[in-house]
Amino acid sequence: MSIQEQYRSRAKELLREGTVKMVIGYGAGTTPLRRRPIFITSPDDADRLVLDAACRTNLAGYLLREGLLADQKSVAVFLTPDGVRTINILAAESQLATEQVIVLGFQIDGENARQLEGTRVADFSGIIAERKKKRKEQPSHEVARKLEQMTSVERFSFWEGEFSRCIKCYACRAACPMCWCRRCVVDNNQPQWVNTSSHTLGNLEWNLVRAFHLAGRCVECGNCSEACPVNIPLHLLNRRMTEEVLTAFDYYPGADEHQEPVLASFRKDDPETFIL
Amino acid sequence: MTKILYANDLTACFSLWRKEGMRVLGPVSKAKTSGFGEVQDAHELDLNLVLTARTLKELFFPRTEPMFSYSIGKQKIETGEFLPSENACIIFGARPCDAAGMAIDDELFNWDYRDEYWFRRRDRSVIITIACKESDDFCMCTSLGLAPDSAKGSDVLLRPLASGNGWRVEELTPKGGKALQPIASLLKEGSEAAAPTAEVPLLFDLEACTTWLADPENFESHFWKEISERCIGCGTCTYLCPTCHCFDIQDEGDTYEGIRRKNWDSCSFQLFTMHTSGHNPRATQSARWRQRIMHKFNYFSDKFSVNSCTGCGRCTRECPVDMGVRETLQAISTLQK
Amino acid sequence: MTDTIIAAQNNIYRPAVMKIAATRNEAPGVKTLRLEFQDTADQEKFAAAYRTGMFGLYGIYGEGESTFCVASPETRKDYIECTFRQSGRVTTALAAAEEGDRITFRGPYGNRFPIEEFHGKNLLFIAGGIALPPTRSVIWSCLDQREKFGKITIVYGARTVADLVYKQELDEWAEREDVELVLTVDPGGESPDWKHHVGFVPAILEEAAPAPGNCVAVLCGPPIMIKFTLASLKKLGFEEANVYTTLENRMKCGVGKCGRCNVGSVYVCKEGPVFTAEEVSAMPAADL
Amino acid sequence: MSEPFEPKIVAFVCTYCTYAGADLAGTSRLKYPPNVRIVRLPCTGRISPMFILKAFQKGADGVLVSGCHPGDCHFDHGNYHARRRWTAFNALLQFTGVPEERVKFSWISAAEGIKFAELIESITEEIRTAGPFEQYHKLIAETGSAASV
Repeated sequence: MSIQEQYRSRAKELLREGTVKMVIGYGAGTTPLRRRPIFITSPDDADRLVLDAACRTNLAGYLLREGLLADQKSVAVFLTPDGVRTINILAAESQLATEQVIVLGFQIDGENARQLEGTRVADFSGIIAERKKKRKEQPSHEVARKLEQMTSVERFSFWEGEFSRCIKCYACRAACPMCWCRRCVVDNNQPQWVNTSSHTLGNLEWNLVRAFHLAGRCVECGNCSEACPVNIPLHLLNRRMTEEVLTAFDYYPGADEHQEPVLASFRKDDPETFIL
Repeated sequence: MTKILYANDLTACFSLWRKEGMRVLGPVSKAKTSGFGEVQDAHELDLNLVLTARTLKELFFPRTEPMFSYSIGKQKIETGEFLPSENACIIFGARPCDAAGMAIDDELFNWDYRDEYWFRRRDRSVIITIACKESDDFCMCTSLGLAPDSAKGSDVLLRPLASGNGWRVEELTPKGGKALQPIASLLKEGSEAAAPTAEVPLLFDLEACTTWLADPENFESHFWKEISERCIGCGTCTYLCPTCHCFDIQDEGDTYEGIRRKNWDSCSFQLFTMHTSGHNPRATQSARWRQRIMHKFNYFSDKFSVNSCTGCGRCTRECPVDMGVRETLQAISTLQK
Repeated sequence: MTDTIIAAQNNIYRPAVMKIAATRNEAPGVKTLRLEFQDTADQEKFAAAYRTGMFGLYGIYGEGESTFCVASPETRKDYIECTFRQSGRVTTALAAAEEGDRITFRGPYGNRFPIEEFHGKNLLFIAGGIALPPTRSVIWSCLDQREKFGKITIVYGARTVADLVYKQELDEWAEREDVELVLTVDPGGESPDWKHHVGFVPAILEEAAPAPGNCVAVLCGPPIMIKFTLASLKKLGFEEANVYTTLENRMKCGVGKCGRCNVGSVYVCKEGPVFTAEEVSAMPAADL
Repeated sequence: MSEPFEPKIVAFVCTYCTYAGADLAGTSRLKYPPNVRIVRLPCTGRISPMFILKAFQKGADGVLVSGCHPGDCHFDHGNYHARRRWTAFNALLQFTGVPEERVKFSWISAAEGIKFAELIESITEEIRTAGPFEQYHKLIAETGSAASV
């Protein structure tokens, strides 16, 4: 039985026995290469679920839909290990209760989707610990390495060029499962810290604030870069932040649901080499 | 016999136009996105694109635009106005769906009150459109009553030659005719055949859709929630739409000096309609998606007798969660039948 | 070649500058500004265009513009009065403005109350809280030509005694022989010396029971009050076509371009803000 | 001869330590350059990265953020939180090409009037040498130019 078939029958079972009220998964999209998020509430519809290497979107953010988890009922959702980390962070930030989440875990290896054992987010802590180890060894992105070698003037010009394209559609924010604020900082106007206009200055400010607010929270799922209609390499910023908290504080976001948020905690001996 | 413009002569055309004080803009692919930009040379153009990622509208309605500068003195409030100059612009290589979109937006920006920011740029621009000989999976102009060679909104229409080395030139408006004068010497008489236009399949029955949408019974149909359940409420579809025209007015600066700006805004955003009291007439994402569809296919046509969609397909093409006008209208079309 | 700065003759987004001639605190957080045009050409344009019911965009450079009604009537066009509650960025700045300060005004925009159609009829004004200002412009338009109308009844309610706006004018109307003023505050909102009604507007209205015959009602208030008061009016025998109200949706441009104020296909800024209850009923309720 | 360049520097300081340190520098009649505008806040924990961006948005050439030494926070641990935030934000700024000399962080206690004066002296000199933050100023200027297309 293919993984897709297995998960279809798993979804049917969960819905039929009433364990969950909804399965959030992937379905066929407009073109053969596209997948789209779908919401299955009846076992008869479970055959619409698709699972293959084209399923890239982190679906965890949909759990925060207003009222979805309010009735204390459970929802099953297709998640990669990074998706599971998302749930852990959301739980740590009191946005949801992990008891209401059934994980349909999978991982994309090359051209194939592989099944991951486990039902509850806690079942994946081993896999996540592995990933942390791997992440530490992972070299930084090729472009990031090039950037590090540039002078600051060149780096500024690089980002000026990237940010100048931003149209402030806020797709990065909307697509990010971590951006759960009811009212984003750019939408606050008393005072207006960040310029709302999409001139390069306003774009730079927005993108810096966005990246900073995701420092130690981003799971590098790639939703933001995928969503960006003008292809700004947002992931470079997020990865840089991930690497910073990893090296400075040995912090890997979403390790478990009790992990304290990195910027809401501290150690007295945190490094401070740059402070005069 | 008809006039033919050969691709080899394009750069020469651009110089002739520039000599007349006109700027030349066209589709360019730059820095991982494509849109319209100023070009000096024909090689800078990316004419192979089915459609640029960003639309023609940003030439007339930039995503952020200063309207006034203000400076507040003891005695007087001084304001300076930013308005586009009247230097003529040649926009070479627009697509018929984009050009049609501009004609649709004209209706709105001229509705009783004339928006100078839009019209100063519109009036000085000549749109030279190239008919499409290729389309992609998302094109749907034919379903919207347009075609890959629609003339709507264009001043000149170019039909690609079958040989691929030029275009047959069709002058559509006096403005277009005037723009062709400086390059008259480069337009050759010829009878070369045009390449067949792209075949864009009919995806839905527009009339069935508008009928369904016009029925007040359907306004609160469960359909709206189902079709928009995965909408994440970003503004991509609206910002990349040639006909979406909503905007915000924002002041940047302090109480002494600064700039009042006109910025793109989107009906997809939760705060778009939120009252200060906290009441929000369109409180849910499905209400906001319904607004977008209703606005395009019911409200706009109610006011201006034309739907505000040209079938360019960008909403579907660029949607992070694979939604769009196409899916919604296809579904409505089925419901109505 | 970049675009240069040129002054436009008819820039629809350019506001007029107005001087604050006087300010008045109406209620906690509610303030009235009396504004005078700095430029006589702007004044003349306003005077030629303004009719009771229209609105404007009041602004402060650096903060933005905010939409509210013109609270002064078409019978007094040499100044503008506006009354607003301090809540957002612009109204906070406007509330901080003092006599002599300059603010901006764009308008008047929108449609009007068809006051000449009210001639010879009895008038019933019903307002709740901060919605007295739009009603007040109609009230004064009628009182300034009192002989043209029949009986005039004003029913006004607020949450508490302190929340009543235009207190001086309420006293003035109370003393007038040719106006019947019914005041009420919500239960719990009365002060020890409160001599008027206590109760919600719909109930008080039903008690007062104005006759629906040859009568036009003007009803302004928060959505929830409108809903219940409209039900009471129907019970009393009023037809929806004879009940007028104003809608106040969020607006940025005021001239039908920016795309936020529409309810169904109706643009409140251009086709409103004045509607009959019949017209409002035809709009999609979910979008109100 | 044009005027020598005088940088505009904004210092966000906590009121209990660095502000008191600046005060001490003043009452001790220590000389330091007048290029710094001090913004006093209750604690470094209150200094949002947004403040730094706002300073640059308004044309600053450099920013100093300073507070109590670790362990000395009036609110016990405000500066420990601030330190983590600075670590991340500083990395981000450098990654996006804001030169290291434009944003400085320091601990200055109420007793360190001399350190305050010397630090202001040295960062002012460093930024004076680096010149105006032209890349940022260009972005600010662009917001006031009419859309070009």
